[in-house]
Amino acid sequence: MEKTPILTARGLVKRYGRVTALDHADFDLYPGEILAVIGDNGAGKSSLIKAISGAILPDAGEIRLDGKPVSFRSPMEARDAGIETVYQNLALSPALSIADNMFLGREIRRPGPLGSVFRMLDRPAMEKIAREKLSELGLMTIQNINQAVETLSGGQRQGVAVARAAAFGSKVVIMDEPTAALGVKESRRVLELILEVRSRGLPIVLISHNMPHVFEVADRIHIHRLGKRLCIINPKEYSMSDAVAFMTGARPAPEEALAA
Amino acid sequence: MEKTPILTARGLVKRYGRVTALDHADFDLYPGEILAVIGDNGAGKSSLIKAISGAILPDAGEIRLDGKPVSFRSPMEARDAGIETVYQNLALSPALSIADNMFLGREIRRPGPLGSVFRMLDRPAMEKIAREKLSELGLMTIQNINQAVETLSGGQRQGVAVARAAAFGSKVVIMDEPTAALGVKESRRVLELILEVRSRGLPIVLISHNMPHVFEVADRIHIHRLGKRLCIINPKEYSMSDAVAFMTGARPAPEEALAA
Amino acid sequence: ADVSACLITKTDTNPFFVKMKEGATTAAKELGLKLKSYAGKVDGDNESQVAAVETCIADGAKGILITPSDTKGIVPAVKKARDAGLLVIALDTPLEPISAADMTFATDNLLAGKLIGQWAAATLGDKAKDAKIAFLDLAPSQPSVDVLRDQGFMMGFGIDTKDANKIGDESDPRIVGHDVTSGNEEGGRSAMENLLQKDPTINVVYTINEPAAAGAYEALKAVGREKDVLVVSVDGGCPGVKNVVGGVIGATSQQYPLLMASKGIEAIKKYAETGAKPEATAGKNFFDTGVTLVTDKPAKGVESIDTKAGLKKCWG
Amino acid sequence: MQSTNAASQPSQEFEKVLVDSSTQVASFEHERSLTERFQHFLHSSPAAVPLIVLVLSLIAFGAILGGKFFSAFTLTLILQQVAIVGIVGAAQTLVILTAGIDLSVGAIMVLSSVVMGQFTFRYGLPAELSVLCGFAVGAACGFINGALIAYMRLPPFIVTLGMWQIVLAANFLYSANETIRAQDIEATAPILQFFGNSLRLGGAVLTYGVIAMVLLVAAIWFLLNRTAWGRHLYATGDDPDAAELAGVNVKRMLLSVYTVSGLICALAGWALIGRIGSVSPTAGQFANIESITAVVIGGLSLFGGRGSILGMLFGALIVGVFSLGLRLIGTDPQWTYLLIGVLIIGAVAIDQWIRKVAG
Amino acid sequence: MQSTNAASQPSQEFEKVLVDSSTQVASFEHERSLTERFQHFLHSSPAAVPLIVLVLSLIAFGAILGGKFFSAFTLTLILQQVAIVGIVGAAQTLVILTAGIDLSVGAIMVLSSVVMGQFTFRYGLPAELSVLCGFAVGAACGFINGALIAYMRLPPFIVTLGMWQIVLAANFLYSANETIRAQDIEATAPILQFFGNSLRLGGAVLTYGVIAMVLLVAAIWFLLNRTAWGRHLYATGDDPDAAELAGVNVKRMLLSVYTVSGLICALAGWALIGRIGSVSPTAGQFANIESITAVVIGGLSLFGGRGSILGMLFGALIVGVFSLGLRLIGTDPQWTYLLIGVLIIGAVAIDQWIRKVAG
Ligand SMILES: Nc1ncnc2c1ncn2[C@@H]1O[C@H](COP(=O)(O)OP(=O)(O)OP(=O)(O)O)[C@@H](O)[C@H]1O
Ligand SMILES: Nc1ncnc2c1ncn2[C@@H]1O[C@H](COP(=O)(O)OP(=O)(O)OP(=O)(O)O)[C@@H](O)[C@H]1O
Ligand SMILES: OC[C@H]1O[C@](O)(CO)[C@@H](O)[C@@H]1O
Ligand SMILES: [Mg+2]
Ligand SMILES: [Mg+2]
Repeated sequence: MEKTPILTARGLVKRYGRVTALDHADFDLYPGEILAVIGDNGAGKSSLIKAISGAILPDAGEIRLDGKPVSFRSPMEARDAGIETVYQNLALSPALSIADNMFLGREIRRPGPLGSVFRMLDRPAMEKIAREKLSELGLMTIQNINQAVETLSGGQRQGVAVARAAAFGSKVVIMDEPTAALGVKESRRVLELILEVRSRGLPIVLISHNMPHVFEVADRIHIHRLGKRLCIINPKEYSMSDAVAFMTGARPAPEEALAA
Repeated sequence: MEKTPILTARGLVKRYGRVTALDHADFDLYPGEILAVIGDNGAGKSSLIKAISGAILPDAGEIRLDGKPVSFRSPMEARDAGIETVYQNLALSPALSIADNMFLGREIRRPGPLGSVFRMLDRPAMEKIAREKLSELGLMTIQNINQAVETLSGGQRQGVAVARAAAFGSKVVIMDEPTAALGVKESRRVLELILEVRSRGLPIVLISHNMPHVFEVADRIHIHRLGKRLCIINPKEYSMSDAVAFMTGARPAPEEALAA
Repeated sequence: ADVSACLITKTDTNPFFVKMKEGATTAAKELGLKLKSYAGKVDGDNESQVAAVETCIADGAKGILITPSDTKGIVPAVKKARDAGLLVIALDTPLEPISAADMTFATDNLLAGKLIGQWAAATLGDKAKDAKIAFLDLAPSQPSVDVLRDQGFMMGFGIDTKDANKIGDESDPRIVGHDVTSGNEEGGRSAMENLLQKDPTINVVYTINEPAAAGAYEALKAVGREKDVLVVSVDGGCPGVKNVVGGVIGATSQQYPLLMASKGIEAIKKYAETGAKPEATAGKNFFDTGVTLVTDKPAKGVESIDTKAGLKKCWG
Repeated sequence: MQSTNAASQPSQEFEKVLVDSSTQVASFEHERSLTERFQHFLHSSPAAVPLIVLVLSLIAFGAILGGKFFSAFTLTLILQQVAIVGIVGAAQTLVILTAGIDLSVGAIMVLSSVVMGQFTFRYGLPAELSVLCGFAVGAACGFINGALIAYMRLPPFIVTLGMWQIVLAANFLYSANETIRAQDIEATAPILQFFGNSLRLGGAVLTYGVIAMVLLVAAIWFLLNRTAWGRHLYATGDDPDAAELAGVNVKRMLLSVYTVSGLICALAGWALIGRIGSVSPTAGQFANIESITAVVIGGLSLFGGRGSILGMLFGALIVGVFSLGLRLIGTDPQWTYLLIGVLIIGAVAIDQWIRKVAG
Repeated sequence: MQSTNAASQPSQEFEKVLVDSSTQVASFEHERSLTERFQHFLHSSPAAVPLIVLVLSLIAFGAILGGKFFSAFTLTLILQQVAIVGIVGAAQTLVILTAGIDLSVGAIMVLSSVVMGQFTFRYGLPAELSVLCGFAVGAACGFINGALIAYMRLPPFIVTLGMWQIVLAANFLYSANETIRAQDIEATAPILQFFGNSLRLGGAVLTYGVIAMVLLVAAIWFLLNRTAWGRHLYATGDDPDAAELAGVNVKRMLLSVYTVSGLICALAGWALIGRIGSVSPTAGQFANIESITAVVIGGLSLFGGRGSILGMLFGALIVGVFSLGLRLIGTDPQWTYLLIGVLIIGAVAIDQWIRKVAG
């Protein structure tokens, strides 16, 4: 943990009408780690990662990527900076194909004037890469890369979203409750995907309510409470009961974790 | 288990275009029990309870309530027969108040001609009962019964939906993944509510992907696989690993459970 | 006190009514009247005209000049105005019944139709007996101008009109068909195309007004028939007369909207001062503002002026 | 909710600590500015904005035009001019509250009035019976709309677009484009002009049509806010799937709303005869647009489930005040249309602004 | 996906059995009937239904009318009559694919044509420059629509309803309702009538307007299906929130779509001059309804994201075939309207039927 963080946030504030979703929240992510973010419903976890990934514009606060202040005005900008996100609601376009979805917003154009003048897409190239990426991540149960996403099962969709993030994330991959609606088997697959991504050296932010999963894969756990980061704990030093107690306010957070 | 079941289904079939969601599925619920229904994503669990609760019309099959064949053409009819359901997507009307939502479809009218001729609602009566029902179930963190449901947190909404089902269900209460999107604390509250309802003598059907919870509260476990009931197991006789193995097809279901 | 008057036209988009408004404005200025103008949204929009009449009553106007869109439908509103002591004069298009207004200042629309009918028959000569005629009318509700001009044309041409109050009940085989145009270019073109499909040998085209004629001409041109078809119309607006010069229209019955407007304004002033109402032209039940056939190919037995004279008297 | 006495022994160790968990919730009010409080007030009373705009425009035109505008006669004239739109707007309101739209209101209105007239004059039926037939025709058209939308799940925009064309064409074909003259109606079947009668109180002229509009809006307000039908209607518009699962018979609801809409349009058709005196198949061409405009300016959401019928009434009156006021000033009518266009966009822009902060 | 080599040691006992779990999926095809296979074909080719209807109606009218209908001349006449609607329909298609609607297309078209004419004749600008100005005005109107919809998040229906009224009124106010004569245009500024020129091949008459329509539809087809812009447009219409999060700049997308729609309307305005010869501020009153009708009959979903621009073209042609065919048979024009109404409802009903089983 003596490395410098790759992504940090300080004092993020976000208000929705009368609700304060983020109340001076801080955040740190280190290279190559899996950082779990846990907290009660409505604690502001999704708001936090939306602010980091450009999906919402915080009212105040600062975000730094590789030490440089950044201010993303759209998810596009965050993506261009190497931050890929799997949102709680997936963010796939149901009527488009798997390949189209994977390349949405980063399409490959034909070489030569067909591409530069007529801006024509290079379909074969995109399909080829999409197929490679999916099989790299072991998602080969999907036969037809041109199938519309709406024809896939929930688990398969989740797989496509995760594969997209894993394939294109060059700095950070963020996943917001990727297993919430999934069954035992499907959840397991997503966990394996997460480990797979980390093994390729990418740091991951994982939001989850599933304590056993969090404690299984996380290197550090960020506990969010009432709109701000309460503390950071090491899953090897604290038990699940500790984490839940801190997160729900049943017990105060330990001093040393607060300082983390 | 020598009692006669209160609710049974035999040979239910439901097709969606090219997908067969229910493939001759059977189902039995006994008085006073908590029956858990588990299965992979897409196994047909939601379709099963939708068929039972009148939300979809099965293509084939028979449903009996208290031994008499029934055929619900709408959730209303099932409700009138005493079956209350908490759907996976909650089924609350965001812009209506908590009281309005609780009484949707079973409004109380004013006594006398104001009610019978002008069909005027008895607001005070409905509010009074709603408040009673919520506090009976320990949901008193909600201050204002006239608050619009859209202003509640996810956990609170879940609470309202469960309270509605518990308050009005006279025969059966069905809950489809009531804790999927909930945090540790909120999930716990819902589980307590479920036990509370059973303690009042009502049988409950609980669909969940959370094995520890299922094994904690269920009296019997219905394992659904590939559109039909695979087997029924007693959580005291089988382990979670067994259940998961059967449900995912990792191991064949035991003979005696099949016959159940 | 100020005397104020209202002008309510069918639309404020047909150049005919645009000119009428200009004429009324000038006359009102000269005579020291205050004038407010209203119009329907489209030809046939009765409700806007009703609302306008009511506004004039509320506004304390002394009189109303109106070109009714729905000649029967507007009558009760007009009655309200007259009951409130306003002088109501119909311009251009008579009410049904015509007596519902205090007076009508209009072209003799039946005569306007007759003139172009006679001219067309005379120009064709012997060929008139096997002519193929297209009628481009105004609106499905058959307002009075529409009926008068259409049936007038038939009378002039020598077609049995059957019921002269009704378009479309005739059985003369020379009639290819009727279609409606809303009195504008687009309607004229589509109607002409449709009738040409029914019978591509059409050689006479009657049109309700000059915008419709201009549209019809485009359709004829598109099929290369513009040279060998006789197009007749009503209006005599400057663009229309120029179209006669250019051979687009063979002959047109010229009307005088500026006269209608100025006479109307004068009548309101007089009524405000003396309470006297205007008189009808001798022998008619309305005040005839005159109609003249304009053509460069005069036909025997039909009185006409040439386009040079026509251009001097044209409006717009 | 406290831990209950029921047998609750969490099997997972980490859940045991929950008994001590805090009950604080993650939403805390921050200081609210005056603007925000105002926005919140406007948000919680959906008819307030159009009412304010209405009052302001009355004041503005009164200041410009003086007594000519602020007379009982002129103010009641506005009501008369708005009556038909107000009645049709009530039908449109119901439909829009279900997240639908009814483009056939104008056509149904006209066809109903033509049926009332033609049945009396062509077939010699007693006028009272013809009026009933007109209502039946209106209800039937609405019923067909409703059936297609509710049971065949076709989009309302398309169904009513098609119905509009069909009904209008049927109207022209059936009526042979004939207008029935006011004098004839007065002589033979005065009941057709019933809504043209009026109460006079000093300079004020309240036609029965105006009274009908006010009573209709009041009745619908009651239905929407004080009966189960109204609650179900809002729920249907809000989220039809949720409403269905929660026990609302959404299909029957939609069917009833479109049928009632057809009935109200027939009422409008009858009132229309009273207003223009005659029965004209070409009348009512703008009733669609005008009713939708009233609804939109009245602050109702086209997405359904939100807004008040009073808003619609105020919206219609705003348009009426502007139209008459500008006419009295003598502006070119096109300026009125332009201004109404601006009003429409302005109304939703304000609405959006209110929602933004009021949450 | 197989269990990977990454450090995956489930902490929960029961997850360890998953390695052996079956990979069968819970959806099994049942025997598919012929109807279902046909439905599936129709479902996967969205322009097929309107194409079939078009061909059937051509055959039907050909059988009834014979050579009078089946001549090169008549068939190309249909194209001419449909050209303007087809061009405006292309604009409408783009907007509807984003789940919007553009009620201002007709007004923008007319204003653009008036600007092209008036700038030439009133201010004496070279006609080429006036045409450019016309395009600029069209694009500006579209841009304002787009800005209000994308950045202020106002509903498209309302924004374009307001814009319609504003633009139309501005058009009348600006043009002073003057029509510019065809002959004057021919003499001074023939380029304004450019699209009225035609290629003749035997009896067939292809105006440049027709050719423009066909090329425009082809170009947009290419844009929609072969470029990122097109994919983003579909994604935006499908689910704007998802598209935004997935990296589509939805706001810029909407802005560009409405601006392009305005540009296309200006092209339609130019083509309109070619068609009616003159510049008339009253033209194009039905362009809204007609373009929406073409889109709907063409099988595009009003909810956005689904359908093909070819469908719109077939939809427009179907209406053209029916209109002319029925006129040739000699039916009252009202019957045409009635039939088109039935077609509209029929089109979506078929669409619904296809979706029902094809899934
Ligand atoms: N778009 C929005 N509009 C209004 N309020 C919002 C919006 N998004 C979030 N909120 C509110 O902000 C607070 C924090 O929400 P957020 O979604 O960040 O919580 P979370 O920690 O992700 O919860 P969960 O575990 O349920 O996903 C909540 O009270 C929520 O209601
Ligand atoms: N309305 C629908 N239209 C088409 N297919 C449907 C529909 N509802 C369900 N299905 C399909 O039917 C199958 C069974 O779905 P169902 O929702 O019953 O599964 P489930 O067991 O509840 O899954 P989960 O655990 O993910 O909720 C799935 O393949 C699903 O895609
Ligand atoms: O639209 C019909 C109207 O058109 C005119 O001929 C003017 O062009 C009027 O005399 C007539 O009332
Ligand atoms: Mg969240
Ligand atoms: Mg389910």
